[in-house]
Amino acid sequence: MKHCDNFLVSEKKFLNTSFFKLKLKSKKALPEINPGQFVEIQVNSDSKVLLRRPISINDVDYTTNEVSLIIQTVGQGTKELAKISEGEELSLIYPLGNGFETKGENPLLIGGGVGIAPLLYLAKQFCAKGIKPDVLLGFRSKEQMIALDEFEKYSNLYISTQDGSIGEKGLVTENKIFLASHDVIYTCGPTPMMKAIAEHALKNNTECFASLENKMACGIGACLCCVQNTTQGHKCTCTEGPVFNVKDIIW
Amino acid sequence: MKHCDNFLVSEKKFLNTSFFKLKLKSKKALPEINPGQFVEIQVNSDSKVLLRRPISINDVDYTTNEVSLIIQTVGQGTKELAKISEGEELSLIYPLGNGFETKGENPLLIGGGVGIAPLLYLAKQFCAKGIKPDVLLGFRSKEQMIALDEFEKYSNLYISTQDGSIGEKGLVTENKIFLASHDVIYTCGPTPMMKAIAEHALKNNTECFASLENKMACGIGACLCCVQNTTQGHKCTCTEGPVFNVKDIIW
Amino acid sequence: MEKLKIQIGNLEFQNPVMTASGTFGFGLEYEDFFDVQKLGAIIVKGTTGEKREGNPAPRMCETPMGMINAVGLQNKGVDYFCEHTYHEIKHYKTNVIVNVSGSSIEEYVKVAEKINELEHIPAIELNISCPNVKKGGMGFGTDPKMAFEVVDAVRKIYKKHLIVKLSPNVTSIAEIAKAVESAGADSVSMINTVLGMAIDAEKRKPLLSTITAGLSGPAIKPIGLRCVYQTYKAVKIPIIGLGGITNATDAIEYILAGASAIQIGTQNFVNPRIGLEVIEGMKEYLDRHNISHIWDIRGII
Amino acid sequence: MEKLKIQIGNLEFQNPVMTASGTFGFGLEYEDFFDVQKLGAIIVKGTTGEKREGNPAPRMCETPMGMINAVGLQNKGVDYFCEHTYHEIKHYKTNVIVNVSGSSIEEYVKVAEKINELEHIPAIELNISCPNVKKGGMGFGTDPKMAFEVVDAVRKIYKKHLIVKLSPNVTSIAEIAKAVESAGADSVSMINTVLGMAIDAEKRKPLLSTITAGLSGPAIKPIGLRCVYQTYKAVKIPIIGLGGITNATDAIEYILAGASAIQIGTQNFVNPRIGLEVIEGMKEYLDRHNISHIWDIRGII
Repeated sequence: MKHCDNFLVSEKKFLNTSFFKLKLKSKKALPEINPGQFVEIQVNSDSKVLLRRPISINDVDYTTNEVSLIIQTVGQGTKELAKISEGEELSLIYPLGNGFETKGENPLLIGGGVGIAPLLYLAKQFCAKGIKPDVLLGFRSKEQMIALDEFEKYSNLYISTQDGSIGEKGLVTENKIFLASHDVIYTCGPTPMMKAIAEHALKNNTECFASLENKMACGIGACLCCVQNTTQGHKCTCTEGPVFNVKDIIW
Repeated sequence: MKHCDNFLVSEKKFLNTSFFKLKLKSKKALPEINPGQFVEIQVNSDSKVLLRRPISINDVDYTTNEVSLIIQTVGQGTKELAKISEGEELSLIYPLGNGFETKGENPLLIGGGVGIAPLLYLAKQFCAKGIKPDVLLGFRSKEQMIALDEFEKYSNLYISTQDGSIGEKGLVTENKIFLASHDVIYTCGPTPMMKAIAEHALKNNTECFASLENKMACGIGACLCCVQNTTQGHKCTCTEGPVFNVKDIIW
Repeated sequence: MEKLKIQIGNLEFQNPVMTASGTFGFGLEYEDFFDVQKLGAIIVKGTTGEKREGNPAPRMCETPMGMINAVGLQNKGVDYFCEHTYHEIKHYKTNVIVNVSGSSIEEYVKVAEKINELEHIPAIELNISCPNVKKGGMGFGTDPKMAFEVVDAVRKIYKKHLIVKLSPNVTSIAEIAKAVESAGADSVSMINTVLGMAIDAEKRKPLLSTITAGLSGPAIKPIGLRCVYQTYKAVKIPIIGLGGITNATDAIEYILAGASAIQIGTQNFVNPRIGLEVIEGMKEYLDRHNISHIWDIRGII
Repeated sequence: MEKLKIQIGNLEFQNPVMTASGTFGFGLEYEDFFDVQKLGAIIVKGTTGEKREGNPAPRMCETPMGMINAVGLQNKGVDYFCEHTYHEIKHYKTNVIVNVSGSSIEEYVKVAEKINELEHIPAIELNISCPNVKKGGMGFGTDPKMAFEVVDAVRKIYKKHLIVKLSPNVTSIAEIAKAVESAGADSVSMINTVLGMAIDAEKRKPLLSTITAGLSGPAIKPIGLRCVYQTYKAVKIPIIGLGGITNATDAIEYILAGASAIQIGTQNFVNPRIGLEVIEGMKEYLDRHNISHIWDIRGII
């Protein structure tokens, strides 16, 4: 069951120069939300930005009925979202998409840039099953990184930066933990990163799931704008994704 | 010389349920501004409201380089302006239009609704010339009125309300001061009010100047959108007005 | 809600609010948000003779107060619709109308014939104005002679209410409307999307795989209103107006311009409950203005 | 600024940024805001054979990210222009181009002949696409034959650079462009405003005295880009692109779509210094992308 409700902005925090975090509080009990699901968030009814923005869910707190989002300011829509104040309201359609399953005994979660957001909630779900997952996060540099206390709590955390300013220097696909053995890989991040991970996984016969991004209008499978080409034809990223088994993806 | 500059919102105050006042501070010395002139104010660059809004100047303080505006929230543009906070900036094109001259020894200034705004600065200019003018302001009711301390300081103030909740009951054209003798009448307000005043003035051979409103795009005489029909043909309200001698106006 | 009840040709509508093809799926996608049977009609996704994969990604981009889409009639084909989807939606207690698309007169006819057999589909909307397919589509809707031919052919075999959806990308939409009226259309709907284009200046690439595609949303409302106004003066058949409707006020504007009913398109993506809100808002407008029926203000501009 | 210097036909421009007719007065109105001589060209207000009062008020309303105007060619006539206004602006050290309008071929010819005599006016923009006059105007611009005739007649007597301004309110703007090219136009500018309409639902009245009128602003940028793109593939003469340009990025998009130069219209009302900002922004774009001349990216989409 999907919902369309107003949420209260209960917390807003800038994480670095381009990332900010919103905690949004529902007025009613949250439905069950899977890791990897997303919300469609309406920017502002006065704005010249027409459509909602799909944002993946970073964390869920059922006790306070809050969802957390990590948003990167990239375009007009997210720039305007960054101007919202605590106490204001935002309209959300949620929860959307299939989300990640928590398969595997020895999983590796790999995030890049703002794609790290859904992996926190996924790591937490693994922990709830008694599995502390390996998490590998990639950033361009230390300045692009955000505070990772939460990730440290729920995972064995590894970092790669392109300039080596923190963690291992290089791409995530060069990190030693990437080269170690895992039974399932979960990834969310820039397409070139996910594509490289997918190739590696396919070669090694490791199951691998990638959360894809796409320009979206409705978020609920009505408009057919956000299709991903797959071995089974065009699939809606919003309803048949955003999480795809990489063996089905035609990049 | 017209200018296009950013002003700082130094004060914002709601005057009643639909009127609010903005004090806007220039970063440089204000040019000479005539009473009855106006500014073209840009709502917000994120907004779907495209054009600037023409707002008449309520007061000018050359010592602090501030102009005051009284704005009524009527449409999308003014509704968004009402959301601005002190400390934010607004882009203004100013000063625009011809404005009022301060002719007459025994003038009467008549305002209705938000049309009272430019009359404060006009009254002050008369006072500077040693003439304390009669000012007659019309409102629908006491609730529609705003605090008038400033007007009381710079004029002999008379009030009409349609329901009689304050001042004389009835239209401004029924107020006793309207029926008294004056050598020049200045008016700004709803068209039916100004039209009735103009007819009275023409009949009594009293000089009368009305400040007209019109949908405007540029505010500087380029687009020819805001024309008023006159005995000399179409005239731009923005550059050949907003103040017209009522004998020229074809209502 | 007697004030909103209308009849177009032989077809009754509990209210004049429909959802536009391609923006509301098959209705099913919106069931979580409101009782879609409260709509005057649901116009389901464009259906063609065979399954189509549609255009490659990217298919969508935003423009100032608008969006451009290049979906290109992705659908599972008329047989799949008749055998599967139809059975999921035939119970709806409102008009379910199928948008019929094609690349040739034969394809339009074939699809219309099959839909004609479906008991619970009381009307089709013949889409002769889709800008996003290479063959046919908008071609039929931009030439009065071709428009006549395709409508004439479908009219011969389609026995129920025949709506023809027209393109604004023409010198005179009223001419096209007259042609389809004379070919036997029961009503026209307008406007389909406006042909537009968007470019990523930084990457120096088009933002859509088809380069040019269909612009919709509030940006085009002035164009839709103008088309309805021009057509209302030219034809006798009813007009269903659409293009940039975001609220009941916009819907009333279309009625004032001459529309007998309206469709909501892009706004379904922004506010999934908009259909219901427009119905309620139109009712409130009529009450407030003491108007006894929505058609009392139709075309009075 | 060699990167921005261009030549269209026999005419040199220090940069490809012009201000659109009817949005920049005679240049004089903007002198307080910047040195208007820095523009590539100033296209002054539409001029007709005789003085015109234009349409009654209301002449303007806003729409989502757009505006509709119904000015209707208010101007003092060509003789007044030649005797008075010309002398106020002839000193400008940039191209001053006169927009020539009319209701008959004879009127276009008469105005063009008189402007031809003015030493400091190196070009005219023949406006066969004004939607706001009852006779002529857009009529000439929506039929290839009529478009050919009027351009052909003007071409015979007008010896300098002849730009023809085209309407987007046609089935194929490329067809019209081909017609005016074959009639001897040196270049085309597009798009003029899109025919639109706006209604006050509460008052149940049109918002403009002419009911339908010309839509401009960011809302129509996708339409303008599409028209330029289609025309670039159809004609050899240069295209001057306009429609919804609000910044240098928009201007670059028009160049990528195939425009050789651009005009800024409605945005002059929002930001009186926009012309200068677009020039600077285009320069910055070329520097940042290491492009040695603006035309290196023309039409590469």
